[in-house]
Amino acid sequence: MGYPGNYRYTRQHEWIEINGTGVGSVGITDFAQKQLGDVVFVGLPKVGTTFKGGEELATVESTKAVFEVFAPLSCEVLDVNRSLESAPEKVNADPYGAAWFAKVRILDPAELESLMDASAYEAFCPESKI
Amino acid sequence: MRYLPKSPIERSQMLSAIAARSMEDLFSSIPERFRLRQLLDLPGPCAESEIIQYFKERARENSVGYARFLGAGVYDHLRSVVTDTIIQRGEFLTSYTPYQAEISQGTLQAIFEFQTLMCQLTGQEVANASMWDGSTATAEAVLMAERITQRRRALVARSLHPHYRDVLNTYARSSGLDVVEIPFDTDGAVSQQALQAELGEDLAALVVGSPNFFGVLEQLPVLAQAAHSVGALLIVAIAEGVSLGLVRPPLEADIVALEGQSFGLAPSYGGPFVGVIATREKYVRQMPGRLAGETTDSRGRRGFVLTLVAREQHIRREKATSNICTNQALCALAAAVHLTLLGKDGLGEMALQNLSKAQFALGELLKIPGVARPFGAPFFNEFTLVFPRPVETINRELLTKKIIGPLALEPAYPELPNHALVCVTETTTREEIERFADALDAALAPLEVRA
Amino acid sequence: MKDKITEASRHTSQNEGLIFEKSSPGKRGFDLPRLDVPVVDPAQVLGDNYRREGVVGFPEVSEIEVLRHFTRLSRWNYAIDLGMYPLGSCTMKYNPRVNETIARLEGIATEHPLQPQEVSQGCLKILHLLEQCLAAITGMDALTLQPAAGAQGELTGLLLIRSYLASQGNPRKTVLIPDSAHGTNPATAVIAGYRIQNIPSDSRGQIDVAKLTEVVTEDVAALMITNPSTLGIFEERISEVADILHRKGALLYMDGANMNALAGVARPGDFGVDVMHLNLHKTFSTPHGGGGPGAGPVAMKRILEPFRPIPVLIEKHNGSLALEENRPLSIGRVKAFAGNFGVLVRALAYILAYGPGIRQATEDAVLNANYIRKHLEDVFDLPYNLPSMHEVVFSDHRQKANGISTLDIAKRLIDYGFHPYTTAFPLIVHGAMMIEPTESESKEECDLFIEAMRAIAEEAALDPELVKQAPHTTRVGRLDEVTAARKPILRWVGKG
Amino acid sequence: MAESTAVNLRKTALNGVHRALGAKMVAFGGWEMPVEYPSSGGLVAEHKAVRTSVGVFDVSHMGDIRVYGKRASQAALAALEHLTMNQVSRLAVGQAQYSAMLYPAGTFVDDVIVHRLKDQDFLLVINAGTGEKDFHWARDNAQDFDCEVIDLSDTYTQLAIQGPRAIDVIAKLTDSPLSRLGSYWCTYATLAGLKDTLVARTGYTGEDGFEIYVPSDPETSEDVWEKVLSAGREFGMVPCGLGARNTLRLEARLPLYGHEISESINVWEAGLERFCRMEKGEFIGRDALRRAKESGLSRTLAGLEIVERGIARDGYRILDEAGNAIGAVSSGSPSPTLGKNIALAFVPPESAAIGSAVYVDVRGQKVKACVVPTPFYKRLRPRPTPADAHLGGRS
Repeated sequence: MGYPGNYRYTRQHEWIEINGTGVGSVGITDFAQKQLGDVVFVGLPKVGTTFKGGEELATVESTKAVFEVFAPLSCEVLDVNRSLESAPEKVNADPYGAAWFAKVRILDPAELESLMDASAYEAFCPESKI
Repeated sequence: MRYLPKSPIERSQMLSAIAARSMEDLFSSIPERFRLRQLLDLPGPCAESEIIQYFKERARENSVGYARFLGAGVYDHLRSVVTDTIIQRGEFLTSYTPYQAEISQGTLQAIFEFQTLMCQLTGQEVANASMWDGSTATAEAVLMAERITQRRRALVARSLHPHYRDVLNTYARSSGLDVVEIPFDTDGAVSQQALQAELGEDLAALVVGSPNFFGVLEQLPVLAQAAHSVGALLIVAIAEGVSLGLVRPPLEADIVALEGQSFGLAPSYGGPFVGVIATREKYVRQMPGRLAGETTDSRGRRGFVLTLVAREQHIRREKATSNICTNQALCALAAAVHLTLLGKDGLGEMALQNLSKAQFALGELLKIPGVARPFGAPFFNEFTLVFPRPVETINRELLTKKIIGPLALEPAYPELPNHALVCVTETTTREEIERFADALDAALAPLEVRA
Repeated sequence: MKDKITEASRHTSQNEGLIFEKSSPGKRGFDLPRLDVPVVDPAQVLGDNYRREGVVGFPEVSEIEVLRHFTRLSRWNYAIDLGMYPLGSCTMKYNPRVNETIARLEGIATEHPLQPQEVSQGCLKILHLLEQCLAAITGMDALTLQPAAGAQGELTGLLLIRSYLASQGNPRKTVLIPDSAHGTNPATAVIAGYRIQNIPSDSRGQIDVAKLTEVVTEDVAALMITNPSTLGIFEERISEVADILHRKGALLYMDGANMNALAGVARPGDFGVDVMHLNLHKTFSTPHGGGGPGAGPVAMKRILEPFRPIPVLIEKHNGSLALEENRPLSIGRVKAFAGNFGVLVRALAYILAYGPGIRQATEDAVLNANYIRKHLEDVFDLPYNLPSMHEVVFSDHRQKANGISTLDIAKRLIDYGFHPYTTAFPLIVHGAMMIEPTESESKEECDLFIEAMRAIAEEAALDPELVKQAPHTTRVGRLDEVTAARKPILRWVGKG
Repeated sequence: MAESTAVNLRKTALNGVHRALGAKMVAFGGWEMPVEYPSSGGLVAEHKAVRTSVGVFDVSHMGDIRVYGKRASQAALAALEHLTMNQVSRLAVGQAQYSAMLYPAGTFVDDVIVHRLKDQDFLLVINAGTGEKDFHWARDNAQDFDCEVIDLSDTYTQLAIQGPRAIDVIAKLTDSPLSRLGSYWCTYATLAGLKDTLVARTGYTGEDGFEIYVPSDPETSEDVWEKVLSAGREFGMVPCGLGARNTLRLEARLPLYGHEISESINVWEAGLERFCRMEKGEFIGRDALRRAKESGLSRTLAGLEIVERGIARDGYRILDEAGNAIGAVSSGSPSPTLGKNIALAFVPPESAAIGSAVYVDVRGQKVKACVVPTPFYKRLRPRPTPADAHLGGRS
């Protein structure tokens, strides 16, 4: 699986997809899901909560590890992907699509600059460990 | 030494194999000055027979041959020899925590059956593989309620076992949890009035014992209603599990903290026992302790594994739901075997015998002039009496007649002088009850000086 | 033919169901004596609000069925009694059977923790002697036998530190924990109300003293160290570490999980440790029982003594022993009653069996670990090569090349008749293989284990799939932990 | 016996001391009195201390009536001969006797100890509960005599030092040769630093012992109490309460008002004839007693030992073989000294023969008891030599 070009990435292996209107979707990368192994549980935030960049936004559990999903940037949660609670396996199956965790409003677009684009993440990723 | 399977020759063979000149070399990494030059000053070595002798002598210095009317969280109940036969099987006794499921199916399935039995008893949806005991289970239940509600205040009934309250306070103090005590009313049950006054939206949980420390059964539906009215959880601690054979289970409770000592475990001077936390399915991920779950193996056959492990310390470390690791597995197994032997009828009958004997004892004791029953609420196998004389003084006289009298409540409840907690189980014979009544009568009669 | 075998095996212990599935109304496995008082009517005595009819779903089976059921289950377990159980940091040693006998004596098993102390002197003497023995072994001044297990020992120890520091004016905020520590350490520190700061290990797997010096401030309450570390290596600069902490008024906590490497050889009290817990179910042979019960006594220096949890064992002027509750400075109560007495009894029996000879046990344990290390270090990667104490930690680095992980090797060990070693711990070693044979293994058993490991290393190279699919000889194959966690089934609910 | 909560109870000067000692206080005869001291080890320990060594009781609740008159008239003596059943004229100065005041029916107003302090000056020590009644009775019935009857109850704090070592304790508190004071003699001595303190070799325990009468102001009372206790410490003396006093007197078969004697029990029934001198001439109750003797006894006080399980308590019914009620227990208790359950009960004379079996209705159960000789306990007393008595008389 590649690295969707229109996404931005963090060093903690989260991605955010911007859909123009200052709103974006957040998830974890294919690399992260592979490291984690079979996902058995996803803990989602409350709608309406706001996070600073780097704050814990959600958790993903496999049978052998727990992975904290950090907010890629300061944001307010508009919606969460309830379907992951009953079908956490989506995170393994379709990390960049069906397995989005939350739709968020981006509070400070400037922060986007600090995130990696696809090529930068691709370069960063392989030698990275969780 | 009989436990060590090496001959001197083998030792030297192994030493030379690792190119070590002496045992001393093995410890080269320990700085010279910290290596002990001489042997420790310890008693022994003892032969097996000497060890047995030593402990038999200690046993003789204890209470063998005394009749006992103590409960207060530790109960004498009948046990089948089968239970001990099972838990002394090496495959159960000398195995580790079942992390390697393929060679731990015995332990895992037994835990699964234990969890099921605990759910059936408590009327809850999930129960864990065990906690250390009822007191720590209660404390952990409160921490669990704190995580679920995200609130930092708990109400605890003064009628809850004093040791359980102490342990809760120890845990609460360091984790900055605010614990408020709710007094008991004239019936020995939680004071509704005081409770109403303390209810608030900041409340995480209300903790009560039932039967409580005075033996009294609390009105759980009412208490649950009160707690839930402010979005708090009701935690019910049960120190006498046999009561569940006859007493309505705490269905309204959100978390049940159970002490399982009554299920086939000897009093053993206070431990090891087995605690359990049971709760609703929706709270399972906030639950501490191990859980065995059913699944299938590579060939589709039913098998069991430890599951939802991401809650636990070895995975989540400082974010774990608890620091508990080693629990009381073998005690849980004993409880499972014991309850399976008793079965539905056996447990019911045992509970009925407790109820009947306690009622009989109460009747006999109330015939004694000067003896009164302060609390009117229903009870199971323990009840509170008040005497015209300090309980310690009476017990000192009972002791000379080989009777270990009831527990004096005054040390833990200064407001209850001369109050005693009497416990009677199916192991207490009618003869013992009558002997106790006579001895108590004898202890009180001389005080009947009327002008 | 194969079907026939499956057929034939349907009635063997290989297919033991759940006890609930054997239940049939009216059966029972236990009879009570005849009631010698008038029977009461629960409805009348309890009232309908408090009454229950009977436990729905409870099994109804006979004694022989219960005995067979659990006996069959037992045969699906591996156990020390069957062979080597080299779980690193678990110290799975022989559990002497005399300990089981004495723990069940009338007058020991039958005693009530709240009975008058005049008729409890036997119990109290046992506790007293055990305290003295453990003090001698650890080189500490005082003990509490209260904690129910190692993790509660840790909590008790940290609360002692917190109370002590508070009495000095400030409980402080941080507890330092090496990255090689057991998971219980950080989990415990949080419950004790402390913030965690991890201390990296240096390239030799030792605690990074330079880094430590940097981070120890007036904010640091203590360092929780395991020594020997979870790599099985003794912290050579331990007393230096203690000095660094003490200079800043912080204390040194030692996790005694690895005490089996030191008993009779060196005493933590001598090398600067202020407080430590012991796992009686590890070093002192009390049976692990499939996950407990254990006991986690805490040994401490005199400065912490006033803060011990209640009840505290004291000797009265008349020479008799008593459990004292009135201790104003105490951290409070950590467990109901007087600790896991039954476990404490067994531990004392173990110590009495060895006496001063306990050193021999330690020597044999270290000898076994090094013997195994010597015979495996040419086929498995040894990430840290300082001298090993009671356990040795390899990694699956070389086998990874063929896609074989530490877990695969562990599972394959089962086919060779051994319990797996500890996998994936300590965290600082990727693909860790943590092997602790203990003193209970003979040279022969060690040689067989070495053979097995070398054979598996070969298989990993020649026939990786064989290893990946292991175990092949157990009742069940690898179990689907994923589904178990995604759709938890945590109790039997019966048909439909 | 309810915890004493009533506010209107009278308190002795030592009430504070008892409370400080942690004594269990009860209401007794309108007084708040210590029934036992847990600090002493409780009732049984107190009882045993008195039997084997020594104990001290605060008996300030006892009443005191002084009857005195002119030497010439001998009126005080005459009044007491009329008022009491024993022969007062037999008392030497400094001697005391057990006696009782009776109603005309021959039943009891109260039992008393009559002390002859001077030729025509007597001290009557009476029970607490009956104090008022006794005083009025004495005063009213002494009207025709030219003597004074006054109530001294509130002027004394009365301590009873009882037990075989009582003499050793007293010896430490005084220089007077009180060891030579005979049983049932009294004298004035300097005791615990107090001049002219009345000391009597009397008691209510069946042991040797002394009763001392000191001013009832708290300071003096507490001071004496302390001195007595510290003098007794080396002998293991403990403070004792009404509980032990009751079991001690029961073992010694000493009657307690309201139990073995009362306004409905006469002298013969109570078995106190040896203290009743019909031959001395007229006294209140004498005629009725003579008639009662002629018509024969319907009941008599018997000592019982309970042979089956159970404690016979005051008021429990006495049954015959067939289960018919034939009497009642007047006092019953376990005997700490004998380790048996004993009782005094009123039964028909035909059932009172030593060795005959009766039954006690104990909480609805028919419990077998056996009639035994009384007193249940008798100390081995060194027979006092006439010389002792003589000296005692004059000292």
